[in-house]
Amino acid sequence: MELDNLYQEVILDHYKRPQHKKLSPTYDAQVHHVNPSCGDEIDLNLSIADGVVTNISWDGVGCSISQASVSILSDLLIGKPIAQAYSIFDQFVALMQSKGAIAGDEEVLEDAIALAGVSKYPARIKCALLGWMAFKDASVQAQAKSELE
Amino acid sequence: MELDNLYQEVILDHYKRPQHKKLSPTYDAQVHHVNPSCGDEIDLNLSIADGVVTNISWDGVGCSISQASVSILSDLLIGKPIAQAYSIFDQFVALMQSKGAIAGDEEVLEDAIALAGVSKYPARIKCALLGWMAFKDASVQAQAKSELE
Amino acid sequence: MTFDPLTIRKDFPIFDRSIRDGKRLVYLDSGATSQKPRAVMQAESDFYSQHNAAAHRGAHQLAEEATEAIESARAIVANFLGGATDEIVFTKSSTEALNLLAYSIGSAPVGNRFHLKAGDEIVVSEMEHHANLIPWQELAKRSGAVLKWFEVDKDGRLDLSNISEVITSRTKVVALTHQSNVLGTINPLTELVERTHEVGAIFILDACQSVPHMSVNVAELDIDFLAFSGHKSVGPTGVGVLWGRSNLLAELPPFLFGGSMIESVTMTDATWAPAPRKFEPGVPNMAQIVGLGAALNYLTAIGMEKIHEHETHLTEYALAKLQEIPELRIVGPTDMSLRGGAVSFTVGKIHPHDLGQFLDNAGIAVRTGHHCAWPLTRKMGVASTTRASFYLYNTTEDIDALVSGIKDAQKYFG
Amino acid sequence: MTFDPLTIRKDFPIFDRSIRDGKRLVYLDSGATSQKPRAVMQAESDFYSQHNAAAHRGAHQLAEEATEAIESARAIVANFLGGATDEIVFTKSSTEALNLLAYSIGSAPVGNRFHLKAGDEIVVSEMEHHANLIPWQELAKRSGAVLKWFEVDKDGRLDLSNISEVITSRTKVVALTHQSNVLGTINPLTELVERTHEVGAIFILDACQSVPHMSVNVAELDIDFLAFSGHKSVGPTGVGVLWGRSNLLAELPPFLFGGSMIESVTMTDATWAPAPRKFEPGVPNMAQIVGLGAALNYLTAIGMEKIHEHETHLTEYALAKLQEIPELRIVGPTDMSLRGGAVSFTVGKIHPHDLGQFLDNAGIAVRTGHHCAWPLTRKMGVASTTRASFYLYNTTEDIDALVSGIKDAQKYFG
Ligand SMILES: Cc1ncc(COP(=O)(O)O)c(C=O)c1O
Ligand SMILES: Cc1ncc(COP(=O)(O)O)c(C=O)c1O
Repeated sequence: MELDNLYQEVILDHYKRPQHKKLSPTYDAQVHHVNPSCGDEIDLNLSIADGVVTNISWDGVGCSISQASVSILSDLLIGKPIAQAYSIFDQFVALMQSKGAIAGDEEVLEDAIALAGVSKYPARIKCALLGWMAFKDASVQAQAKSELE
Repeated sequence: MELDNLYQEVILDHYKRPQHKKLSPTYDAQVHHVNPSCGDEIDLNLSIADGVVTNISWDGVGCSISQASVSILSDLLIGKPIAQAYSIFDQFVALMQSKGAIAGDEEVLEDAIALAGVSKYPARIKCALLGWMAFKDASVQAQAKSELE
Repeated sequence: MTFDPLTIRKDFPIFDRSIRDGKRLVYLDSGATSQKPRAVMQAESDFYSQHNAAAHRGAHQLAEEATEAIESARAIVANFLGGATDEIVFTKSSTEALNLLAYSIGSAPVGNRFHLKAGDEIVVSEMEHHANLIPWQELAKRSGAVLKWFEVDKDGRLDLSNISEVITSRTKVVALTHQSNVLGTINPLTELVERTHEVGAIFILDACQSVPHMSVNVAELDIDFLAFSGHKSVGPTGVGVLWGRSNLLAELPPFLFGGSMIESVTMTDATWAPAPRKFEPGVPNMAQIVGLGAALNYLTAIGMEKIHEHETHLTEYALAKLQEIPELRIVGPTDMSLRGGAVSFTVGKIHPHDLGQFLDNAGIAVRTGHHCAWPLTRKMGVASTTRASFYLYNTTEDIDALVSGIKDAQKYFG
Repeated sequence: MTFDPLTIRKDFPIFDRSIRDGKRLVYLDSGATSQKPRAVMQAESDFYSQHNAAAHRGAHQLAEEATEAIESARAIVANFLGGATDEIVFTKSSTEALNLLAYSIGSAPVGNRFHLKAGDEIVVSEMEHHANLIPWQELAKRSGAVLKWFEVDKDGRLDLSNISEVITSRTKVVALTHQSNVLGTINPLTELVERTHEVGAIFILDACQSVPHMSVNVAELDIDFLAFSGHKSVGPTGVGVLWGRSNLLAELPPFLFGGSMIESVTMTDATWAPAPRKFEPGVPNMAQIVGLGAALNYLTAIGMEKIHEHETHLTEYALAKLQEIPELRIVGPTDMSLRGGAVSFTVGKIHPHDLGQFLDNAGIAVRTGHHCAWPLTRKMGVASTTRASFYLYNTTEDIDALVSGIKDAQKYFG
């Protein structure tokens, strides 16, 4: 079924068993993002230490795409230096906006490559990006905070 | 030429030699009416005595139809009892709004019958009615005033 | 003439196309926008290719014909609603019509019957579409008026038990939807309108979801203003209607300013033409107005009673079939009294977005989300719902397709 | 490709019809509204019959396609003007676009860069169309700001000799027309824009009469906002464009409130989506937006430079021929520098209405009256004028027909 391109096994797995879906009590930045067209919401806590993403945790309501995407993101970015996380972020966003024109680098994106099919469904791109935008926002805040300290 | 139905001899005559086009110094009511779509304007002075239209005089700028129409109106209504003037008014308005469906009663409308062709040109009906609406307005004011006295 | 949705469907060219590689289009999203019959497209292109010119401006034949075309459409709309021709104001949408009212009321000076002062009250309900909520929120903020609202009960009905505390002697405006675009609830207007008039306020009806689907007569309803959109009534996009009682339109200040709405203009001042012209500055959305006339003529020829009957039948069928599905919860009334053809629901833990996507893959178009009535979905205890909405071209087969689509989705995401 | 108006005319179905019993249509009223090529009608009906659904709402295929259709049109418009896609706001008309600016500026709170306080100044000119005059009059009245204006000299040019007294440190907004719809005058913008920015004000361009006729680039002009209408640009009725610098659109408060322009909504409050969405509540005028995209593509394929050249040629020809007619007085510039294709005139004592009617009888469509610029006609010392306005489908034969029509009218009414 064509739809299987969108709902890859990996996505449904993450959706049914989301990773890091429990807000940690400590964090360097906490953000709340909303998708106004559907009402989906996410809270995301981020910790950064010595330029490395040390923890991501989240909670929220949303469709399988948005839930799986943030679950995959958490798995993927925890432990990465922030610069590398940004580079992954950029590649993921480019993949989403590609309308299916690029395949994405599995070496870099790992499980997130499973979201490639989303790029052919314009209305769902925002779902896949919800958690990523929250992460980006949180990382900016966390870094600004650490500079102040 | 089809246009001759609109611009009857009588109309062009009244346009070139307008009757009563000089505001009388005395009057029972004075009104100023405007056609906002073209900017045409008319001032009209009206005198009524013992229920009879004793004088109509006017000044203004406008197209041949509006100028001829008020000139014809003045000729026609001066000397008429106000009730008869209203009946002529009603017949004239009906003729204008008839889209050419009725011919009008020449016994009643006299020269004003020449304006029958206007009813086929919707954009010009307001031109033909400008002076008539001014008259109606003035007559209401004049009667209100005489009741007060 | 018997009513046959399959024959009707032939008038709508979009049903000749297929969805997602060859699937039949099952269009259950008419609550968002309706499809258009050939007659409407034809009326628009006839206007452009035969009569196009700036209406109400210029004395040439095309301008005369363009004027005649939009003014006959105005008469058609007036007739359709049971109002007078001069009471019909064309806008771009009902959103604009409702904003027009809020802005114009907000600019009414002291002495004008619409003037609002701090402490005056504006009444809406929890089931309003954002278009009939936010303009009033903003007006309240600008004027110092207080926004009050009727609550919605768990069945999706307005709670009118406290009507005399909600609508009080301080109430100036009551603005309510006729039919909820989410729940399908049709609001009982008689008591509401009576109470509104009793306290000297005006009653504004958001008829977006009723005018396309049933016979609505402004005189019988005894309301003061009404708004609806062309695009939900088999008409073109880009045209809406504001109907208002003529004495009220006469007193209401204008909203948009520009050409053709004036009586006289100097560099510092302007005076206004009588309504409806006062509210229609600029070259009008002429082709859309003409298309709306054709749309309402199309609906009238079929018969609003028959359309309503058909939708009632579909809704009854849908409610029965849907409720047989395990875990499916209807959000809105499940009985048919005062109930229109918009049916919202949730299906277990399947997110509406996923369900909608799955149905789309089967050729079935539904809407998902908060349906521009966010406070309502929140109140109903859901983040979002899936909505199926019906119109004259839908059939029970469409609903069967929906039902089996939902069951397949349950397997897929289960 | 060589430019041939007769070939172009074949794209416009209306020229196949005749006027007043068999006469050829000589359409000289494009300043009021332009005719539409087949490609525009086709784009609209293709949208309705293939892709119609509520854009930006719902995840089904039709909704995706509808979204794609209007967003590509947005990119076409952005490209046409030299702006960014997110800087294009679709409205129903330029009248709405200009009113949007006046209302949104008027609602800017203290601290917002658009905030107006009593004593601030708004600058227009005597040659403004009512749509770019009355909204500012009203804003001045609401806010206590002072309305000032540039005067027009006897040749129909803006008098800029006192520019530094008109635009001062108190000026917040300068709103001017690019080309006068009555006089044909094109205003020299460089100095005006520089002075406006020097004092920290914003510059708004009413480009209704320029965008359809010549290449207009917002970046080169260095302006802040621009408005134009689709229907004057061979596009559909019911669609207009507001372009604004993205940083300004971001700060400007919204105007119409409703669905799809929000970020979050509760019963008492709402927050806004980013521009352009913030300014586009409700189901958009989708078919008209798509049609406008097709219209601008049509113009671009022909080439705006070529269109402008052609009109310049026609205007030069018309000015020469018209001035040979005894008693004919051109109202507006008679030289070709900074001069567009709208030519107003009076003919002795013949009232424009009569002249227009006479010409109409010969199949020639012109406009008569004050052309929604009443203060200007008054200033030029006339009650009304007759206006001929040219576009890509006009020829020198059209002008010859006009000239001989005027001469015949002189005999008829003489
Ligand atoms: C210079 C100018 N500004 C504004 C307008 C208003 O345009 P619209 O009627 O399309 O809103 C016009 C056209 O009538 C115009 O010529
Ligand atoms: C109840 C209700 N009110 C208002 C609107 C707004 O209509 P439009 O988007 O056509 O302006 C809608 C449709 O979305 C609606 O369903």
